[in-house]
Amino acid sequence: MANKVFSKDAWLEALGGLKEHYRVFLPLKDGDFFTYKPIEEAKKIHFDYDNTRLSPKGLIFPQSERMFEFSLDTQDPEANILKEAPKDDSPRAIVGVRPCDAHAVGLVRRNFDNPEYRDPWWVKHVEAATYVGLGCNAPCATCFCKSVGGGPFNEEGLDAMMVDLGDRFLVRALTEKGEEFLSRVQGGEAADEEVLKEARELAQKVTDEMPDTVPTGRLKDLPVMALFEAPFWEEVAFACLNCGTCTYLCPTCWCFDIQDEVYKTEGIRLRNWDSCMFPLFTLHGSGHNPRDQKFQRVRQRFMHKLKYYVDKYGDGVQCSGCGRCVQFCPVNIDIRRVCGLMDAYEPGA
Amino acid sequence: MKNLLEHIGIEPGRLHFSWISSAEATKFVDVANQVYEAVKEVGPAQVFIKRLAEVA
Amino acid sequence: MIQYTDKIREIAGRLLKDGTVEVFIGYRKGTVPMMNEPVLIRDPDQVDTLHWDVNCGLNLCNYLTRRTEKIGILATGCNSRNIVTHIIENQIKREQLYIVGIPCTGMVDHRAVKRAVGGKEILSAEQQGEKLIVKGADFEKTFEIKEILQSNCAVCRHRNPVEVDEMVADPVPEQEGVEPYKDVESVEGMEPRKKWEFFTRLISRCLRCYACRNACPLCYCPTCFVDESRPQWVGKSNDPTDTMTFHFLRAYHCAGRCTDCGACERVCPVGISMRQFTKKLNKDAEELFSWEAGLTLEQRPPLDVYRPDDYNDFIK
Amino acid sequence: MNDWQPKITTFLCHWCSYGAADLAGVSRLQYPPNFRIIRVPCSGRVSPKFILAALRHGSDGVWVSG
Repeated sequence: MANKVFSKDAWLEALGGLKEHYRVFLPLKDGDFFTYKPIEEAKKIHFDYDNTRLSPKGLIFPQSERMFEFSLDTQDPEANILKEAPKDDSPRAIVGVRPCDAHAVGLVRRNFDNPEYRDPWWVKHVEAATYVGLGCNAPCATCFCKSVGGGPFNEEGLDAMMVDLGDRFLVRALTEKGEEFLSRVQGGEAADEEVLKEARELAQKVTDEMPDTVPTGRLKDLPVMALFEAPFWEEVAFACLNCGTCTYLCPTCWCFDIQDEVYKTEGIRLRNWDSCMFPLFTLHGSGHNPRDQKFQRVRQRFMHKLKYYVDKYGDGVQCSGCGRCVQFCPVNIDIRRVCGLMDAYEPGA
Repeated sequence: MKNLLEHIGIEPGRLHFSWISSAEATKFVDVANQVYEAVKEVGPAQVFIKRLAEVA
Repeated sequence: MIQYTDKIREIAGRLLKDGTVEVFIGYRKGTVPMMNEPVLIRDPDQVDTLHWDVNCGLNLCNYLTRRTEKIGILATGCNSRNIVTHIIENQIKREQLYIVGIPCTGMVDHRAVKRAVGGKEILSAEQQGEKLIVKGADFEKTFEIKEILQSNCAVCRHRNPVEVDEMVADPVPEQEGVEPYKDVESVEGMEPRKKWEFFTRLISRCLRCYACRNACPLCYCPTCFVDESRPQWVGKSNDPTDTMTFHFLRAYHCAGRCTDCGACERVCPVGISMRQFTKKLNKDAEELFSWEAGLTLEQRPPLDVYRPDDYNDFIK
Repeated sequence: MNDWQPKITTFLCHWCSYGAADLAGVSRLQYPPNFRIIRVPCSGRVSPKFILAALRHGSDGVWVSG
């Protein structure tokens, strides 16, 4: 696989030259935080963010996405027929993705792209995307990717990886898509062994220094009902406001809700992010709500991520350790603490 | 209600309240004319109209 | 704030032990800097988890809704006014509560601090008297707390609780000469079109996560209007008109009830200043009805009663 | 632009203004035809949501009369 080294200025210039091949998205400063935007909107690009406030999942799985369009005009011969909404699936490059967010794509793939069920839009959007990662030289105190199967330089889910070497970026292709991307990038020079070694040592050092703080080892062996009935849920959930911050910022939360909207004789069917924190999420048409109480909803979120997922797919936890929910939960409900409680739980004790 | 709507940028001429007794047909016609003139003055509504969702 | 924390622990321990209350609602120290977690304790042995500092900017009154026990609760000026509003609106009984009053000099705006250190990661933030010492991997900065207050605290006129059973310390002097509605006035001076643009831009980042609604102690309806489906008043996508409808009606439902506690702004994950909506209503309530919410248990709120001299200039 | 006619959603109290409108009709008094009248049992029935819903559906004006 190809490797190239760019001076930082040359790299920014090269990204600007990709317009004819890709729609390029990258983290741009928006007020107090960074968010993924098209490169055309960039006033200044700096790859010095911790991470974006919202994960890049919104580029693949928009908060609100048109699925179908329909007409209610009785004169229209195609009235009441759902037609797939047009989508732009031209190639796009998402540059500067942190490894945790790329790792999350793999976790979500199990839901959207599996032998039983394939979500056409999610799959097409992912296929059209080239993920160019940026290794984390300085993981945050709230990061715990290493504890959940990732790492600050984890390559899983990425097509290419940038490594910040002070005044230069080393860009390494990891897949064929990444190879293609790198071949289209102008400038840069092939990396020699010395640079590669420097990058390897950096990655090793950062990874080794990062603490592995969140225990997840026992989760898969604990009986599911025991965890479900564990006594700590009320206490964990007390402070929760039942807002959707954690689920909306999370790169691995995939739940959505389908709505029809009509204006005059035109209508659309769209899907919106939904959140298990909302009472409406499980409200039945009959008026009954099986998850009526706050602690049940909080329990659902953690059990789904840390237990049901593990049991269903026999792998991982459904968390990439990005730490967004830890940082931005308005009432400081910390998934690391909850995971610790669950992992250490002794049924019957 | 009116004050907050105006605060977010709905023109003052759009929302009207009145008290009219069922015997006050002439007042009704008066106020109807005032309301009509006021709305006509501010012109067609431009904002706060929900059409099809502007989403991806 | 060590003194407050110690005193709070002492009071909570006493109340739980002698059975005055069954549960006590306070804060515990957060796992990340400048975030504390509301906590409910039942056992006098747990009082050591209680904590108080300048990062307790949520509104604990929020946690009273639909509780039936005898509750001990911490209350700053704005929190106590919300408790009064809760009592007036029959959401809780006065006899159920033992209110532990905290004279408050304001809470720290965690976004302002983060901005002031250039968006760098903050690893610790310790309060020492009037100062906040913030440390990161490669910096240390000391702030005067009064310069980094939440914007609502900076213009607060009711720092001392209005309804208490016991105070943790002597009342603090109230701020004189604050101009709480300056920003509202500047918006009032705009053309309608400009106002619309101002508010559209203000809420453009909104995710519809409803943290502002849920953090607000006034929002206790069993079913919020955004969740009603027959009829559906507002769409569920992040369409700008729907978002505006949500913010407008959320604010409007707080008319004459909002105490400007700032919890809505504090919890917003994308930093929207939704107090721009509610402050206009507070200003109107004050100017038209001489009313500030939650100051007394004796009087009904203005939208609750009819008086012949009520403001009615808008009615033809 | 001058022949543009507004649509005005109008909430009238059954006992007051709706009666007045009726009386105006019976008395052959002329008034503009731009009102889309919704009769409510009392103007207190009109929730702020109704007014917003009217605006969201594209009304150029809203008139609530008790």
